[in-house]
Amino acid sequence: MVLIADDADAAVNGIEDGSTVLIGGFGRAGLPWDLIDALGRLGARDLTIVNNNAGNGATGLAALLHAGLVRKVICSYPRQVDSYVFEDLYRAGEIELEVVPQGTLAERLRAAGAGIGGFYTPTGVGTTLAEGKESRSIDGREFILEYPLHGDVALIGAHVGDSAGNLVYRKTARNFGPIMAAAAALTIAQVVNIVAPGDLDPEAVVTPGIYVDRLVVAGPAPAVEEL
Amino acid sequence: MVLIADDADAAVNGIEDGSTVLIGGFGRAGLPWDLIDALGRLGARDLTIVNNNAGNGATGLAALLHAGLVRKVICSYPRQVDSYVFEDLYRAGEIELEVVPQGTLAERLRAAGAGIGGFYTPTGVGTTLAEGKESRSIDGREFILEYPLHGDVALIGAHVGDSAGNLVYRKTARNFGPIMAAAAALTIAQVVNIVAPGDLDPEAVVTPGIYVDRLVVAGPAPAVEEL
Amino acid sequence: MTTTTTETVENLNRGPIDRVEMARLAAHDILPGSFVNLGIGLPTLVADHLTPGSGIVLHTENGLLGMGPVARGDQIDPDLINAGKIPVTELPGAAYLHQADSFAVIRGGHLDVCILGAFQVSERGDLANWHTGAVDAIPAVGGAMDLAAGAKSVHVMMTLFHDDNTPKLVPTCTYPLTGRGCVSRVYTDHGTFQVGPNGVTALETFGSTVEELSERVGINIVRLSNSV
Amino acid sequence: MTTTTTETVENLNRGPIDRVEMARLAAHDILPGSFVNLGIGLPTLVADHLTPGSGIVLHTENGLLGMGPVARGDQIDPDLINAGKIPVTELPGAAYLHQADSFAVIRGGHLDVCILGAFQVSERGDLANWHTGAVDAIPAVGGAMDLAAGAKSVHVMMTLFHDDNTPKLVPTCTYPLTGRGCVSRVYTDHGTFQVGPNGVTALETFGSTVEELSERVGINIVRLSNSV
Repeated sequence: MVLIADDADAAVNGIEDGSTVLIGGFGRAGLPWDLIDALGRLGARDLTIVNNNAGNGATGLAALLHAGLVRKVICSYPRQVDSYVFEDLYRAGEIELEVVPQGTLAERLRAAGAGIGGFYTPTGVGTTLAEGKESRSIDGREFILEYPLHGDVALIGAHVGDSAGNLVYRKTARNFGPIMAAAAALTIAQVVNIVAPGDLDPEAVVTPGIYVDRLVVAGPAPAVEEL
Repeated sequence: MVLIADDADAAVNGIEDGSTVLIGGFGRAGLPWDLIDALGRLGARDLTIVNNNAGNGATGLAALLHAGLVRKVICSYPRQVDSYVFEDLYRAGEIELEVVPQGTLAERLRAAGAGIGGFYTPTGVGTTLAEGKESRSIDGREFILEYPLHGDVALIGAHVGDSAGNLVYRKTARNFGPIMAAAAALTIAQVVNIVAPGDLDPEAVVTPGIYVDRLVVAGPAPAVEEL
Repeated sequence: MTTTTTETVENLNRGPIDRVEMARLAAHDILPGSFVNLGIGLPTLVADHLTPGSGIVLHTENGLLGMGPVARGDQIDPDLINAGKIPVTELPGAAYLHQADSFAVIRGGHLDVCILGAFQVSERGDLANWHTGAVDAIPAVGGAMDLAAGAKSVHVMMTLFHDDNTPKLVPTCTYPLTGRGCVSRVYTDHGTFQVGPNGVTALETFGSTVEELSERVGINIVRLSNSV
Repeated sequence: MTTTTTETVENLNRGPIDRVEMARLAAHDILPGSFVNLGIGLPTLVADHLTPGSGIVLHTENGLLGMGPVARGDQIDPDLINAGKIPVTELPGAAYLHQADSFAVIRGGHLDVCILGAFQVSERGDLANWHTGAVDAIPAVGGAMDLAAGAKSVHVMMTLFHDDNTPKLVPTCTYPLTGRGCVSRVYTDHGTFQVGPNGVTALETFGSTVEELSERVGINIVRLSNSV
């Protein structure tokens, strides 16, 4: 059964210290900014955050980092023009970083949702990111073994949801939402609006309701920060 | 570039003896009957066929088997009420059979399309279908190693295609089409009609055109055979 | 593990129950809001006994979440079938999935309950339901092994005895396994049982005492005790 | 392997080419109907030189096949961006993909060409473009390793020399690798090269002879021969 939360604070209620939190979005597209801010207000600590990046500017994910709530970031691309909050913490040794190639990050999330115990990928073979990883030659090509990446919680931004939890996305805001929703024990989605079951085309549903636990209608998106 | 073929015979032109042919469909839903019949007329021999089943009645896939064109069937469920063509060949030792759990079959096809060298699955652990397969304990659970299943050709049945090769399906006819399209070197789809690029909603495209090489508008579906 | 005050119920003033009653019992134990897969054969009957409004969502592994009742008349659509290839309907809130996504639902542990038929279930919960092991039998597994390995709870619906009166609940499966230690509950005509690491516990019997069933089946079936 | 009658072209009556000319050359070599991914930075310029009607489809790894030009004015939509987080447009025939599906396109070998920037490329085609190896640098890889491992052809666009005049085409990469032996062609301001198991072959030079470039780069660059 899907919980329709009154607001983002109610939606993130109960997220515990020490959780691994999968956070969707690539840039601003699909970023669940309302849920991220609520997570900051909730104040759960010692979090492991999985996102493609490590926060920008001073708001959103960067604010969680700045508030000292995050122990570790697992991402593909922490270095951006305005990722100074992460960079300062990282250089000060106050935050852990696991850099994962973007496709491997996606596939590890997908494996977690799909019950795959591990998989062999050609990505990263011969690089420092393969160091310490098991490798194997299959059909004459070298692969490295990667493991699933499970979340205790996923916070994702979708476009429209129905009250059964089915979701559709909008353009490139789809990005990590569908695979994070399936990879987490508790999936919380912010949407622009919620419709009745039957109002979404069952052929076009991207995330079926089985992967969604809580829905909330997000407030208006914040303005783009000056860079 | 997608080839729009005049008819099914033109669409299957060039499929060679010895090919591994992935054939979509679950029951009649999504079965590319027009392409299967054309493959029979083409007469390519020594084929390995991948399908969920091993043919029903005397037509379609069963007719390929009856004509002696098929060396091996890889499927999950060859035993059906009217699968007498396969059963007779199998009992006579005239056809090879590899039985694969349906989800493992799907995941092996998905791995082939996604460039995964192998994956660990919990399905089949402790059964005769795991015999001879490598196993491994991961986080206290036992898994077996499965490898990708590539096709030389995929024959699939979709609903509507655009001339860029994007496909949408209809209801449970979706089944194996999307993963087979990605797993084959040459993908041929039969559709009900072909529209212009832009006529399909890019949010609702299930198989992007990058996976499709040839399209043909299928004739009217054959009547259901008496069982 | 959990404390319970329930005792085994022995219904002795009646005979074994029929398949409809078995289906009703199996349906009754499914929690509201559950995601459920019903196997081919006997288990499909369970769908008729789910409470409307319970929010239970049916999955069929050929690619649909939100499956509705069997299609009749004009509803029949050759593109909308269940895993048994029977025409079915879709309910509001349904979603279609391709085969890799549909089995990701199963293998990923997202189904709350799967109800399967069986040839044999062992007292430890091993399941045999795909192959009789006969030399000339054509092996055919379909999605059974995925469901056995993937669903959070695997329940079995079967008659307790084969036509030749040999029991289907056994110390060790002699038929080829579908999955090891996966079954937790078994609905039969003679009773409902828990199976697993602690062996077989009768939850309810129909027409026999627990001791009579123990003897006839040939394995030690215990009663629920007041505090486990 | 294949027989060719082409010879290396030395354009000596001019200086090195600029980034626009490099982009034009890289675009010219992409076959009609190809599926192409253009990396962040210099390679994005290639999009401006693709022939309309060539049927070339651009992929951006954040989840779009059929990407159109950069968005201007009213076209700007925060939900429609490329891998460099720049607002872009979609073309008719586009399709959106989630991240696992988008990288399946890459890793599965479905992209015909990927054009990337680089810090260094070795004569055997090793690529270094994600990390300078500096001790205090924040490592950030994005989709570069997936593209290096997955695309059928990996082409590089870069200036031939760093600002300090050290060459980027090197015997062995000293920066951390993105991928081993993955690059087949390199477009630079001083020339276009094939790299791989047979070392470096100049296809065309701008402002220098092959021998002059060999000496300045410090590796043996050979000419195309009439029959390879």
